[in-house]
Amino acid sequence: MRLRLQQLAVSYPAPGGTLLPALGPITFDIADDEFLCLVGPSGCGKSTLIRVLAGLLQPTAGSAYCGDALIDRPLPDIAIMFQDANLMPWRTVLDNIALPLEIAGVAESERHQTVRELLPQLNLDGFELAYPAELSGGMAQRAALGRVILQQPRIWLLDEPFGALDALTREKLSLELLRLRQRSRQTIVLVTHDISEAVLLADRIIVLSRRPGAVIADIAIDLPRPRFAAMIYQPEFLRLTKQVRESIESLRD
Amino acid sequence: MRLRLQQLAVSYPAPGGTLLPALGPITFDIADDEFLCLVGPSGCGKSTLIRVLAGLLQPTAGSAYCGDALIDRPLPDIAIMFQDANLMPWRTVLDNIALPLEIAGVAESERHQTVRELLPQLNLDGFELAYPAELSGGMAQRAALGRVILQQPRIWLLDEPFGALDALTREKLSLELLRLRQRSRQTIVLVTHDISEAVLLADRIIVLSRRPGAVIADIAIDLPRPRFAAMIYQPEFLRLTKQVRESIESLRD
Amino acid sequence: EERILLTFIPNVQFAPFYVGIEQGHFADAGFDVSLDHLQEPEVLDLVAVGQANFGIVSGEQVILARSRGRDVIYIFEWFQQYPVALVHSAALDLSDLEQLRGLAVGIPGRFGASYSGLTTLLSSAGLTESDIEVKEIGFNAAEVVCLGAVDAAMVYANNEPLQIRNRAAAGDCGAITDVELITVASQVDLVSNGLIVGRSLLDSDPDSAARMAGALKAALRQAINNPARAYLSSLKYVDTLPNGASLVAELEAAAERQARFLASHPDRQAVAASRAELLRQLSQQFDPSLLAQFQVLLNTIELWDADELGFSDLASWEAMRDTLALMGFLGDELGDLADAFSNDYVLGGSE
Amino acid sequence: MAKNESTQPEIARPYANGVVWRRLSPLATVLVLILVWHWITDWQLVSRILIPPPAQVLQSLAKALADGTLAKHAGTTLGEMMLGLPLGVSIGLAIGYAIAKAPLLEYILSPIIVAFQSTPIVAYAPLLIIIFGTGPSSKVVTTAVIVFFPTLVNTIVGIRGVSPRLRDLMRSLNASRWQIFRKLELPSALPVILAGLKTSATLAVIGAVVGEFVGSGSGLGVLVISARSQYDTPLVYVTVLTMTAIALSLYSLVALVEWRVLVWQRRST
Amino acid sequence: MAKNESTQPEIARPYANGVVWRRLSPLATVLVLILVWHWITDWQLVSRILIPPPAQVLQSLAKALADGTLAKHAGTTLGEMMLGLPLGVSIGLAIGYAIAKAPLLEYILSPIIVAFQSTPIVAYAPLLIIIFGTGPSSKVVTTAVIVFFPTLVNTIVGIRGVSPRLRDLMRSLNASRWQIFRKLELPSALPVILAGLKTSATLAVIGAVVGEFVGSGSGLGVLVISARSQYDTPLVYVTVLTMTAIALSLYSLVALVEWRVLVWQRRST
Ligand SMILES: Nc1ncnc2c1ncn2[C@@H]1O[C@H](COP(=O)(O)OP(=O)(O)OP(=O)(O)O)[C@@H](O)[C@H]1O
Ligand SMILES: Nc1ncnc2c1ncn2[C@@H]1O[C@H](COP(=O)(O)OP(=O)(O)OP(=O)(O)O)[C@@H](O)[C@H]1O
Ligand SMILES: [Mg+2]
Ligand SMILES: [Mg+2]
Repeated sequence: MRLRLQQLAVSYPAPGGTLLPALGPITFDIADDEFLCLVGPSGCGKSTLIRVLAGLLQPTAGSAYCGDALIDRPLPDIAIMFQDANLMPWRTVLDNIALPLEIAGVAESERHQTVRELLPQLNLDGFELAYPAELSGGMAQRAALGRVILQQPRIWLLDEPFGALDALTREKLSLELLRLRQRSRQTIVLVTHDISEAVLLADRIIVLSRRPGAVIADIAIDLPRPRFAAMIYQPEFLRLTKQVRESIESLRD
Repeated sequence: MRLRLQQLAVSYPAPGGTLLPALGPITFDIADDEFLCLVGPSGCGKSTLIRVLAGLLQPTAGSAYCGDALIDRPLPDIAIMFQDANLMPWRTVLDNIALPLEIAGVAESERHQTVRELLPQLNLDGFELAYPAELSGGMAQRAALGRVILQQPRIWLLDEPFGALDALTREKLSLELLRLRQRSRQTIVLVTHDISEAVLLADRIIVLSRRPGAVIADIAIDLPRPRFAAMIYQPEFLRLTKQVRESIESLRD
Repeated sequence: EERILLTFIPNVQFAPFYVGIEQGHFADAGFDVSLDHLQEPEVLDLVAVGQANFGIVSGEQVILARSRGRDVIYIFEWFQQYPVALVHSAALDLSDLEQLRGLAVGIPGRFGASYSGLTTLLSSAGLTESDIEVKEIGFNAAEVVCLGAVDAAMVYANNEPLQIRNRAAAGDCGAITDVELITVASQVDLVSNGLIVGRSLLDSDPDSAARMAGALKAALRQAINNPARAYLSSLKYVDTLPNGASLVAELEAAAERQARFLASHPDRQAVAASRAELLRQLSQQFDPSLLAQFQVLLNTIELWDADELGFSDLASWEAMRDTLALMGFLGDELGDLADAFSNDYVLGGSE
Repeated sequence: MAKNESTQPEIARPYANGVVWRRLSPLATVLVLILVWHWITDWQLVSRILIPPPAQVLQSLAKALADGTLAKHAGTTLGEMMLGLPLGVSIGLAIGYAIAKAPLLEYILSPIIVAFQSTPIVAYAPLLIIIFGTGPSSKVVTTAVIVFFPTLVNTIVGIRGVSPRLRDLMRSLNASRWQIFRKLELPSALPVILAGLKTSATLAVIGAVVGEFVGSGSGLGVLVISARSQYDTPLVYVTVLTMTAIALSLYSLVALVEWRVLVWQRRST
Repeated sequence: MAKNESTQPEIARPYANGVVWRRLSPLATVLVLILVWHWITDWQLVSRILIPPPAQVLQSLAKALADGTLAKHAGTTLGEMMLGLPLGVSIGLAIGYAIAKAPLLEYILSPIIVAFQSTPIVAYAPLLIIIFGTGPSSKVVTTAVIVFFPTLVNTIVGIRGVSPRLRDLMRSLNASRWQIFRKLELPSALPVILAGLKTSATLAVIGAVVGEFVGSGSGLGVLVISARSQYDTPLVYVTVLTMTAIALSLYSLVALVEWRVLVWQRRST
């Protein structure tokens, strides 16, 4: 399903009764099954954009569509992974990850089974009964990733899903993501600060300007698929990386 | 002041009455004025180590010393920046950053003055009256960094201080850190997942194994100082980066 | 089922009602009576609005409530003597009420029978409230008097003095070894507790009022005449009454004896003497604490007993009205006092 | 509506616009209540003996105001509350804080604390009068006793809910105990403590009045009993409405503090 | 000590070890209290008129148990409470939840709610009896009224404190209102709501007893007045201790639920 952003803009009320323009106006489409990476300076409105697409935030101007449907509330096909892990502190890892299944009405034994099968891929086996406060930063993030994976959405909104992870785990999980996507094609919007990661994963990278974020570069990544880690040494990869880096560096003040 | 870790180990109580070995036993020294980077897989005990050094966590075995003093409670010379921003939700950005000064008894006008001078370097000007819930992920992290800077500690413990920041901001702030350190020499222990960043900043990089974290590589970074961003293209830099990456990749399972 | 609203809580002082139920006086008059206990103002209001047909309140409540638009009529005087008294240490000389001047006197609060009683006592001695030190001590007179926090206190003549006396005798009442009473009734005849009905009942079913007055009269006389039986009848209703097996057995025997004695139609004095004799006998066998409630019953009987039960006279109503006026409690609609009560219904019953 | 509210980014707006309305709405409620009351008495749904018409109560109010009765009695009760409320609340805060820090204390103290809370005053009235006399001090005690408990339990929960991460932060800053309390624990626990205060504040009136029932020469408790015993129902209503007004003022005061202090919570919802 | 506790990583330990001790400590307190009480009466520090010796109270207890008096009256009061407590608590939960969702409601309802909380029962006793009669139902009402408020205010604060981020999560999962309540709002607000319940549970006894004071034939309230009027101080003590025991049981019940439900909070401190 295509996502369309039309003259979309968000402002937040700021102290003193003024408005803080946080994003846009911004207009672009995300094609069906596209893997889009969003990069841009901290505070430029990336999370804001993700929240609008998730139907959690009403834009101040313009609108976003999923297919033909106006996104004015969370749509069932769309799943979001928040920038912070956003786990429920009173639930164990197991029950946190199983939450989407629980809400969908899946029986307890079945959802526990499903989660337990997922845990090794997340390197979380052995921690199903731990509470979020007992996890390391990266472990919490991996649990949150597990929660999205279980939703099996058509459209994934991932806000810095690998931010707290070391290079190895990051690589493992992003390749896992590609693998998942290969089995059944999905639309993915991923926010990241890691340019190589963006190039390795994306079909297309959109670079946002400083707040309020506007599109300053829209770069198609035409590397062949399937992708693998060793690609980062290929000249084409390096060229694309450089192109993205340059458009970001143009923002240097 | 030298930090010494002697056969230091930490276990956490785990569900079911068992113990979860999280770190060590680990033994090494951190020289006075050294810039040490800690890298290692997610969940290997990096944050745990930082918390022990901060005097917030009693090790289960062994001990840590700062100079000759056993670290059994927070020492005044040591400041910690947590992995999550850890801001007080009821305080504005201004008052969150000013907290260390407030606790030290600095008068309100003076501490506000000090914070306001710091805000531009953090790219947070204009947000002094915002509450943490109104900040983006990266902005919150920058506020937390500001809070440590104001403490002017002899020993800095930084747990992924730039994790949520884009490449540009990251670069700016890490160079700012180097500059600060050049004016008055300080000991810095920094946890990061970014190998280039570690090589660019550190005098020495310690690579930890999977949980429970043990030292698997201890690499001196003898690049000349002052360092600058362009160094990343120098062959010596690339060699060191590769060395660190290889020792991490040896952990691949 | 006919509700009679009583005040306070189940207590041996309501023995005539228990007797009336247990010995069929109410049933004979065609009533299946149930008892409810409420605060006095509630009893009066519920009768006034017709939620219940019968209630027991004190006469002053009738005057006060009528002065504020409640049309209730008092048809049977239950207590012939105003039950309130001033209690004080026997060591204190109060032979002349004038000597109250300057003393600290405890009352529950500036409301109710105790306050009316105090006002009457003071005015009969030519004093006013400002001549003494009034202390509002709630219903804690026994403790407060024993511990010397007041010099005297207004109490119910049938209960507290007995309790204080028993304690004093046991050496449990501070410096006080004995107490004396000055009853309000000894100074002025004030109208006391009695049966009230609403105006609408008198209009619609005057006969039932008469039957109820008659039944109560019979039950009351029975309670007066045979206190042992009355106490036994109360046991079912008042579960805090001492009910040891030997006490109950003794009272059963006494009740039988009294019934035979009554068959000879003794006069009031003879019956009173038989009560005193019974108490004397029991006192030799039982601990005072076991007998206290029986003694309360006997004390109360003294307040009930008269040649003719149930009648109140206009003078006692007028005396009460004057007291209330003195207290500044009267509302604005005070009509003819003669409308407040009626003795007509007592005549309907038989003894 | 509710959905709209939470999806709109302009979160602070409804508060800003609604302030006037919100401030007036309790008055509107009171007006509606008075109207309903008027109709009930006008149509004689309930006997006027039990519920007097508003006009009559107003008249009674005017009289009680004019002759100073109301002021005198309300003054007494207010005076008792103004000592008892802070007393009970501070003890509740102090013990609650101690219990939050040392959970064993809760177990040790619970029998005593619950006994205080669950014993009706009649039962210890004689003790109260003998120890504190018939003056205001016994009412200060009854107020403090009734007010103590809600503050206590909410303080415990509030302080226990303080983020352990922020505790670590304060410790790493070498903050003193007092600073930890003042700058972390208090602001963090405040929403919950204020909820306890709301309960305490409204119970304070009952505490003083019930204390007066035991034995007192003046106060709203005395006035209500005296009016009741004189069958002066309008005056009973005047007295009760005065109590409610006092309780409502205290409640509103706490609500105002809550509103001011919790800007951040409103802004971030 | 406190410092040690929070710096040690073995956080769960003290709880595990301390359980037995903790469970026993209220008993220890009761024992100490009885000893102190014994000494007070033994050394005649306070007149026996006011405080009877424990032995005498025990005797009175034995008698009241043997002849069934205590069981009967306690049964009545318990019955009233067991209806009034859940009734008041559920209304408090429901209205509290509604207010948390629509803050305007708090302003609209506050006069009514506070009036309920601050009006002494004597004032509305006649209405209460006219509407509910003199049977147990009027005491169910007084219990419900007194129990309602603490649950209400704590529910409001608890629900308002729910993380807006987690709300977003639940909405993005297309959770139903009921699921949001059941899986997010309730567990998140539970610590605060349970604190409200602690207050409510211990007030429930007072609510029933005070209702009995208005007019009743049986119940602990009647028993305590009856004992008072017969100057049977030991029986007064027996009755009051029974009330305290009931309140303490309810309090402990809530505390137990709290303890079970808040494992996560203990583990992460
Ligand atoms: N709830 C809010 N209320 C007010 N302002 C907000 C709110 N959320 C975000 N903002 C502001 O909007 C701007 C964009 O925030 P956003 O979180 O979208 O940035 P971002 O691109 O995700 O940044 P980062 O990379 O640091 O996470 C920031 O200036 C932030 O202060
Ligand atoms: N409070 C706690 N209670 C129990 N276990 C804990 C606690 N904190 C951390 N752990 C466990 O200790 C191990 C190390 O955690 P730590 O946070 O030190 O990892 P880390 O190296 O910082 O990882 P990351 O890079 O993901 O932040 C993890 O397995 C974690 O589950
Ligand atoms: Mg973001
Ligand atoms: Mg960590």
